[in-house]
Amino acid sequence: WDGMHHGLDKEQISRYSRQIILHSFGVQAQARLCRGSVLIIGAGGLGSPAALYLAAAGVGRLGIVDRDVVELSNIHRQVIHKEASVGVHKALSAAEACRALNSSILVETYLEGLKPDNAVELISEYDVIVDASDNAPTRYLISDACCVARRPLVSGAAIGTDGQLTVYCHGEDGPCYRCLFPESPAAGNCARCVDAGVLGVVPGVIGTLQALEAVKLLSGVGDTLSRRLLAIDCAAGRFHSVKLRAKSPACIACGTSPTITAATLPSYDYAAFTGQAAANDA
Amino acid sequence: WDGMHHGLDKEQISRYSRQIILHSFGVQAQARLCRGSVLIIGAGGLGSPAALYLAAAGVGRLGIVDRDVVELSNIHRQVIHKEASVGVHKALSAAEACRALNSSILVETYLEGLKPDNAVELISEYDVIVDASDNAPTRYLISDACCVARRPLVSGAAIGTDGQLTVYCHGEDGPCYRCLFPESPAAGNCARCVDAGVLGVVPGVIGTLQALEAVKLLSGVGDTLSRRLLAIDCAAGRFHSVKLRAKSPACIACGTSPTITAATLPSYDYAAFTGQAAANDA
Amino acid sequence: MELLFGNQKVVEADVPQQSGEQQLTVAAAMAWARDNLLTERPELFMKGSSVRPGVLVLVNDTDWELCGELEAAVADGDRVTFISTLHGG
Amino acid sequence: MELLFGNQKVVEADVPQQSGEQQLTVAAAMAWARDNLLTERPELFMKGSSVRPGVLVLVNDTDWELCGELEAAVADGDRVTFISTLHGG
Ligand SMILES: [Zn+2]
Ligand SMILES: [Zn+2]
Repeated sequence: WDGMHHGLDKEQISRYSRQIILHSFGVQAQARLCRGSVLIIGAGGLGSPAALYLAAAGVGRLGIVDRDVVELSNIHRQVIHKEASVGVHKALSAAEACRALNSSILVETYLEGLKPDNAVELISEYDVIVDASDNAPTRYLISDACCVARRPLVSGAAIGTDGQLTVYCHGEDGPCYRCLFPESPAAGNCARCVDAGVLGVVPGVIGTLQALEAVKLLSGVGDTLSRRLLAIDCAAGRFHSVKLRAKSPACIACGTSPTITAATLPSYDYAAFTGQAAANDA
Repeated sequence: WDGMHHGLDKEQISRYSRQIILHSFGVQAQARLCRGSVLIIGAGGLGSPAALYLAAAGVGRLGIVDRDVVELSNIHRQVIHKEASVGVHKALSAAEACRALNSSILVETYLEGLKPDNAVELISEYDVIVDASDNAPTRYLISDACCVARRPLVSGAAIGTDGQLTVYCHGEDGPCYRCLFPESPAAGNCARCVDAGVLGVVPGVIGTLQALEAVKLLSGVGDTLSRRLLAIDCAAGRFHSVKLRAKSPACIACGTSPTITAATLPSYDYAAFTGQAAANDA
Repeated sequence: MELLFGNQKVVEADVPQQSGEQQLTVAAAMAWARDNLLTERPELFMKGSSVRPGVLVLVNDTDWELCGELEAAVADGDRVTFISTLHGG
Repeated sequence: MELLFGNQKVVEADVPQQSGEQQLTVAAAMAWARDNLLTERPELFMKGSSVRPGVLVLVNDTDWELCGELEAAVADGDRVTFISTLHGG
């Protein structure tokens, strides 16, 4: 029993007892969760299960970023919200659900969305970042800011019956989003759930797996998906794990001479780079 | 647009619009969900996300079976319950959350748990069965009753950082649980979450995937995991899909001359067969 | 790449060896796929002689960047996969 | 089978061919694993000469029932996996 100096109180020991008695996890890993913080960007299809499971697991401080309000057509996949929350700000609705699940954690909300001029500062305040956004400009912005702030990024995406999951900006050689995709796809190639549709449970699977990766990063237990991409075909029931390249020395965000820095990022034009305006109605 | 004769009203069309516009799903698949029913046995770690996602997806009638009350040590993985529900019956707490998500569906609760003398009748009232239980005798009972009632069974399990998922009793040649494991493991080999511990998000991943399989079975869209077992090692981030045997002609539950029938099942001694008393605190 | 291959996600194909070439490369396999498998809008798949931005090319489940990109050799039984980055959430 | 193999989940092993036998079988590989790899309580792994109830044996990700069970042939590079059925939830 490595129960010394873990800093957990009696209620925490009881609440998290099923994780604490797990040999491969234990009280020290639980204490790291309780001391840790995660920023979830997007309180939609991916952010819903990610926020619920991270709050339940006992992550000490959760930040939730969104700028939209709940609509009835969101709820088929955004299960953290309720019918009664239609019209309520998504970050507030999600935060309320997290607090109802676990009043012992701190939940902070950011109602303006992530922008180039607040991204690095906001991301620097958290240990692990979860990209639960729904559009290309925000995905590049999050990845760049994680490079600048040196924060590991759990990236998930879902559309139709397909999902993807990986960890960027982690460890010695983990790539960032730009290392993989230095050039943005043409705007016409970027399907969003609003336009193309999505089977509700698909972002549910990916968002839950994002919570898992965040737990592993914070607790130090298990192997994370750095340099591995999980691609899920939910219709076929196929799970595909692929090996990714290392970070690129030439990358303008995480390479040896980055041009995207704390000083330059706020004025980077993500809309022009991707040909799309940011939206965050995940 | 195959929108004729689907029987969905205007609010349903709006609520499920993101699934309806999805080409591979569409309005007829949504209508089959709305007309369909799923019985979820266990409102714990697996049943929590399964119930949330099936309610959100619009399954017309959900049944929730459990006989325990919510405890604080459940909530790290049983995210359908709230702190305020500690002491409340799990099936009632879960049903309330489902109704708050979707008031247009019917949610029924069964507070006595599944027993040999009510299993076949209860299971016969639903189209698809989700095994979200947590012990060997209940797992054999559910599988047997699904054989007798001829209902497809989505079976999930989780312990520690490992999870498993498959579909039993489905199609021409799909096996049942007994086809795979005709003899029950010795009681000492059967770890339960209460005893061995479980990382909370692990049943979250499996339960969400159980909802996905139930959606595929009800809607007729996609390939289900009949004759395939998905084994997940969440610590390593490994997903393993294995090919299973066909149903056995000699199986006493689903074979050509079954000895477990509607007449004999109620008096079958599951505690003696498995060497364990049933519990259902999933 | 679902749309591009007529809703079939896994396409097994015998890519003919081109005369005069020693070894089939990913580049040649891609060009062949574009000309023989694509049912619509090939510009969503390739840009010039390489793949369009936002598509990850894999040879036997490994990022082609680790195998030599366009010049990566492919042999009988090898699997070349194209994965589009997704943005939805 | 985590516990049984000293918390290592994937064990790569060179199972020696027994003299006088034509072809290594799953049965022989299992007996070898029990005698050489198990760190504790072999009775959790085997029962008699077969596997204990509740364990699924796979040869290259396929249920051994489809390959001939104990008599299934295994060759160099083949992967034999043991999966315990789980009951938790
Ligand atoms: Zn980079
Ligand atoms: Zn059977």
